[in-house]
Amino acid sequence: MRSVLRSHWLYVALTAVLALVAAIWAVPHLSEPGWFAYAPDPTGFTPPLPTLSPDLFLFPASAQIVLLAVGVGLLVQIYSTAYLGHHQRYRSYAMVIVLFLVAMIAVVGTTNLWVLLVGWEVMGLCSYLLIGHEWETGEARAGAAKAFLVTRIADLGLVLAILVIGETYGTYDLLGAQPLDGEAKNATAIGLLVLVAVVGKSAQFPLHSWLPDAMPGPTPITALIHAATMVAAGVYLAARMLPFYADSTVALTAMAVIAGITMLMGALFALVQTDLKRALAWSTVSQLALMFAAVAASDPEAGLDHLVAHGVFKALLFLGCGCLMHAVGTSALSAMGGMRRPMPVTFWTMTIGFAALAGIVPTAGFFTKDSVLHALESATEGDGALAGGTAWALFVVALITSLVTAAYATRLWLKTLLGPAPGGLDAHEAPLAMTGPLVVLAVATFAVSIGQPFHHGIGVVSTVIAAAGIGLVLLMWRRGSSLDWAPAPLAAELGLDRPFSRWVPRLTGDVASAVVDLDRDAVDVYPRGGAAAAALGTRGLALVQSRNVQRYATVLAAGVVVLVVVGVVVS
Amino acid sequence: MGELLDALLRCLLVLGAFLTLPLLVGQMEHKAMAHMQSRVGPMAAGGFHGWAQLVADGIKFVQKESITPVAADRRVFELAPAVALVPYLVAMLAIPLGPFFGQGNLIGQDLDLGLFFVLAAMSVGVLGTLMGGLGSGNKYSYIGGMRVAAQLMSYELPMVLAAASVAMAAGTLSLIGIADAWEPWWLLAQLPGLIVFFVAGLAELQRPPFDAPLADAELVMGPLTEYGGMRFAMFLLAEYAGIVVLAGLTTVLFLGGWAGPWSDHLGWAWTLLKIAGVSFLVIWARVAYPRLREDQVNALAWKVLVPLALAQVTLTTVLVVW
Amino acid sequence: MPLLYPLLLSSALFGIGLYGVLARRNAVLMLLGVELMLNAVNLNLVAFDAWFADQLHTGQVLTLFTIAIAAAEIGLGLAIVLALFRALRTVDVDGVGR
Amino acid sequence: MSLTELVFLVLAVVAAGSALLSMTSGQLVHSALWLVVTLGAVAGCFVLMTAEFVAWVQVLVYVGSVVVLVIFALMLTRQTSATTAEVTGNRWIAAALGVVAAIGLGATMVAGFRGEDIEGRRIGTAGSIGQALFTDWVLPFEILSGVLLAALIGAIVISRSGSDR
Repeated sequence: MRSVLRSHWLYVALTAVLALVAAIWAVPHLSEPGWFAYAPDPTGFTPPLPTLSPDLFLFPASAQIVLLAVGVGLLVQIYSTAYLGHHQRYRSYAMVIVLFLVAMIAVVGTTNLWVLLVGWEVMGLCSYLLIGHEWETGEARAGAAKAFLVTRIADLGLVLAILVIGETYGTYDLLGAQPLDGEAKNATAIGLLVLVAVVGKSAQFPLHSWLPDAMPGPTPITALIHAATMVAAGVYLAARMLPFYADSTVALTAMAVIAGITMLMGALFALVQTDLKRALAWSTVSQLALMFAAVAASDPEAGLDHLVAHGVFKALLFLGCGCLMHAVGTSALSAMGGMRRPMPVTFWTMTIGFAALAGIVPTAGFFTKDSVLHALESATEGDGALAGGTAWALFVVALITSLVTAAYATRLWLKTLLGPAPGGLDAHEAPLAMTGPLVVLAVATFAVSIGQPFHHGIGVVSTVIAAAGIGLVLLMWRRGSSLDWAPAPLAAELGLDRPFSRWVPRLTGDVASAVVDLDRDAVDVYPRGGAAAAALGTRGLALVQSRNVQRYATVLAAGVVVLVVVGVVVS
Repeated sequence: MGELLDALLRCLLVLGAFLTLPLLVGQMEHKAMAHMQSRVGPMAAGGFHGWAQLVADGIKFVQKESITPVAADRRVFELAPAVALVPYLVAMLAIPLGPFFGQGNLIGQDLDLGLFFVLAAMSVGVLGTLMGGLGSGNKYSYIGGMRVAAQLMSYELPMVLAAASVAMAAGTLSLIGIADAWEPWWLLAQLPGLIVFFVAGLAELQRPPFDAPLADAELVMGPLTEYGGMRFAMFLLAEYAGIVVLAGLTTVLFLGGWAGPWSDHLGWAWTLLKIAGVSFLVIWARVAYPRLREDQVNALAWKVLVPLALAQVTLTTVLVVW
Repeated sequence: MPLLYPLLLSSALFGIGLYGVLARRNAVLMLLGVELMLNAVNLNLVAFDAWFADQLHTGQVLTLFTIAIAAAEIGLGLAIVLALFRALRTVDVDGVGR
Repeated sequence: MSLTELVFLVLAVVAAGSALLSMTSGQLVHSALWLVVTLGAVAGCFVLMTAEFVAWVQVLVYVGSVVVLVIFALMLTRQTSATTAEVTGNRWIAAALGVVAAIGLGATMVAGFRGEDIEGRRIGTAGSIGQALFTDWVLPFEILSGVLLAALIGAIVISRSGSDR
């Protein structure tokens, strides 16, 4: 039994069963018509109190996400047997992954907002546990704590959003609460609260800095949680909740602004990183912002499509990164290069991944980004809730981001896979358990593009832009540039992390010491005063309780005398 | 005037008895002990069988210097002999000698509560020895004093109980009444009481074999160690007076007092004779029995005499009620 | 004889006994103070008995009871004092407290 | 002033004075002996107040037993180091309380019974006391015997538990 428990394949099998069940459940929903195509039951019973009944309901987009999650999860589990199998806490690691998948399914599949919250929180917990998996290093601990605390802010937004929805619609069921005939109520409030929730969960500006700092976690986890699924859950939630705030210009504009800032900022940061994992993390931030842009443009379907595609190729990239780290022992760009010959599988699969990231035909990345850009372009007409000007600005930013994305994808490709191999490097291909998932994901990168819509005009424009970015970088590479450019503000990531790394701790410390001082000097006055009074009283009583019989008798006699005197005087 | 004269005469008579009877007992002790021990005893003083020996002793004691030790508690020390002696004198006041040639009862003062009076006086008398033990400033005396106290506490109870038995049978506390009510068969019915009373009395007087408090071999006369001269003589006198009082009480309570032939006229002689007999028993006990150990003294009191006295009281109750 | 004589003597004895109970350090002497107070009470009882001259001799009988109880009290009290002395080697009342 | 009154006053002075000496004497044995004097004087007062039986019981029980017991206890518990004073620190409070109690009681007595006389019509003989005791007071008498038994057992238990250690 112990040997079975110790076996890595037990957990793979467990995950496979989970994936199979999820697939059997989700696949039939893929072909169902429509987005939110259901009729709310007007006679539906709405319980007065929040329930935790997991009323499951899938529609095509959420079915996709479930499949993505369990698929990537299964691959990551397989990958981990080789990558992390030696680790002494492998068992807990593998079980947390399973737990994470269950939570993810709960979030995506349920219609009960409280169950959704529970799943959401469990995902945050799993994220915390897995980032801190290597808790021997201070970096991992700090990253875990930071991720946990920052996402708690988001969770607060979610809780408040759920409460507002419940108060507004009288139910905590997503289906029952669906606004009829577009008569959304409290749209702005719900929208902004949901925005807070997803900004934290999906690492958008200004709560973005936890995601790059989560990189000390094991690389497969980064692939699973911090690229493919958990952060994507934020996008999913924003899309799922869109009907509640689709009418709110304020909420959508705020989302658009955040998305715009984040996508360009993330892309620029990714461009200057010297560490592959961190660069990929910033890339994720940027890509998520792109999806939010689609949601803000009232086309959640495009956003979710891009989510799935991005989940696949970003998981591919991270797992490939894991293979490289397995080979070189570090994720620093400077330690990599010349991987084509020693690691052919990794080389080719990652090349496909970078291509998808840059948006090159015919990868899934091209098509879904095409859909997003199309949605943004459509929004510029201003017939949605988003103002035309805002949509224009967002569109332009998205195009610039595409350029930068192509550029950094090329840069990373060149720096990691091509170029001169660093001296003394004895790289070798990863084992089958690691390369297998890479191949599967590479195939999936193409497979997802099947059936995706294609928009001619936008497609051409984006291809030109991507080619420009790629060409620019290739040109500089040809000219012998090391591609290590890093303007100081960008290298320092604009100091945006400062509030989190400096001010918040200091402020928290100050507040804490103030509270301590207050507690000690003000609040404790009462207990201490009480104690002092009690001690004083006790001392007084101790004087009376002298254990001297005669003193007692004296007091007694004096009391009798006093009583008699009083009695005489009174009578 | 006649009354006053009568009282004065009675007092004088009691004083005379008080001064002579103990001397007679002392002389009897000397001679009886001597003959029991196969020797002749005092022979020189006074000529005939040394009859004036005790008088000579008294003169000798008077001549001696009265020493008070430095460590002694002076007042207590000096008062002790008087406290020991006077109560027996007072007690003698209430002991009747019986009809005197048809002239009424020969007694210092007939009291309704004569028995109580005598017992109370005797219980005060023992304080004298106690004071001597406490006041001498001598550790032998101190230990002796403690033994006295223990002994007194132990033997007071059976003595009073035995006396109470007789009082119950007689239905009065007056000594004359008790002696009048006495009947010969009481000798049998009150025999346990008689024994208890006599033994307890011996112990109260610290006479051998109950002289553990004095114990000349170990405690050097205990409370009396530091006494000399006249004060010692007073203690000695108190001891013999105590014997007389005890013998008198035993006679009156248990032996019918003046009961005997021609008691209307010679009652007093019968009483004196019986007193002499009981006194001889006291002396005989001294010669016959070795000294009891301290624990034996207390064991005898609490384990033998008290139960015996209680049984006697019960028996008397049954007899009286029946 | 005026009734006041024994009554005043009784008051004086009671006051003196009270002082003894409260002021004497030695536990045995405290008990003596109690005895003195009881005697004051006895004196009162006897005095009132004589004054009333009642058929039941209430005062004198109660005095007998008091004396008996006083004897019991002193016996028990001294037993306690001796136990105290055996345990602490002192009979100082305020020394016991320390 | 009759002879009885005179004797009573003398006895009263003796009783009060010896009581005071007893309670203030520095030597424990003296205290006990002064108490003997007090008790004797009180017994004398009893006699003068027609309570002969009570008087002799007082002498027999108090002088013969209680005081001997007390002296015995004093001897047993004699402390080797006589460093401590014989009176406590609150002696002045105690004295004040004693005086107040005496004066208060005396004042009450004076207020209530001034001018009353004891005539001594009924002598407390053994017979009359016994008659009262065993007819009207027999139930308290029996209860008292229970109390005495309890005290006896209590004293034995306390002493034994001490000696077993």
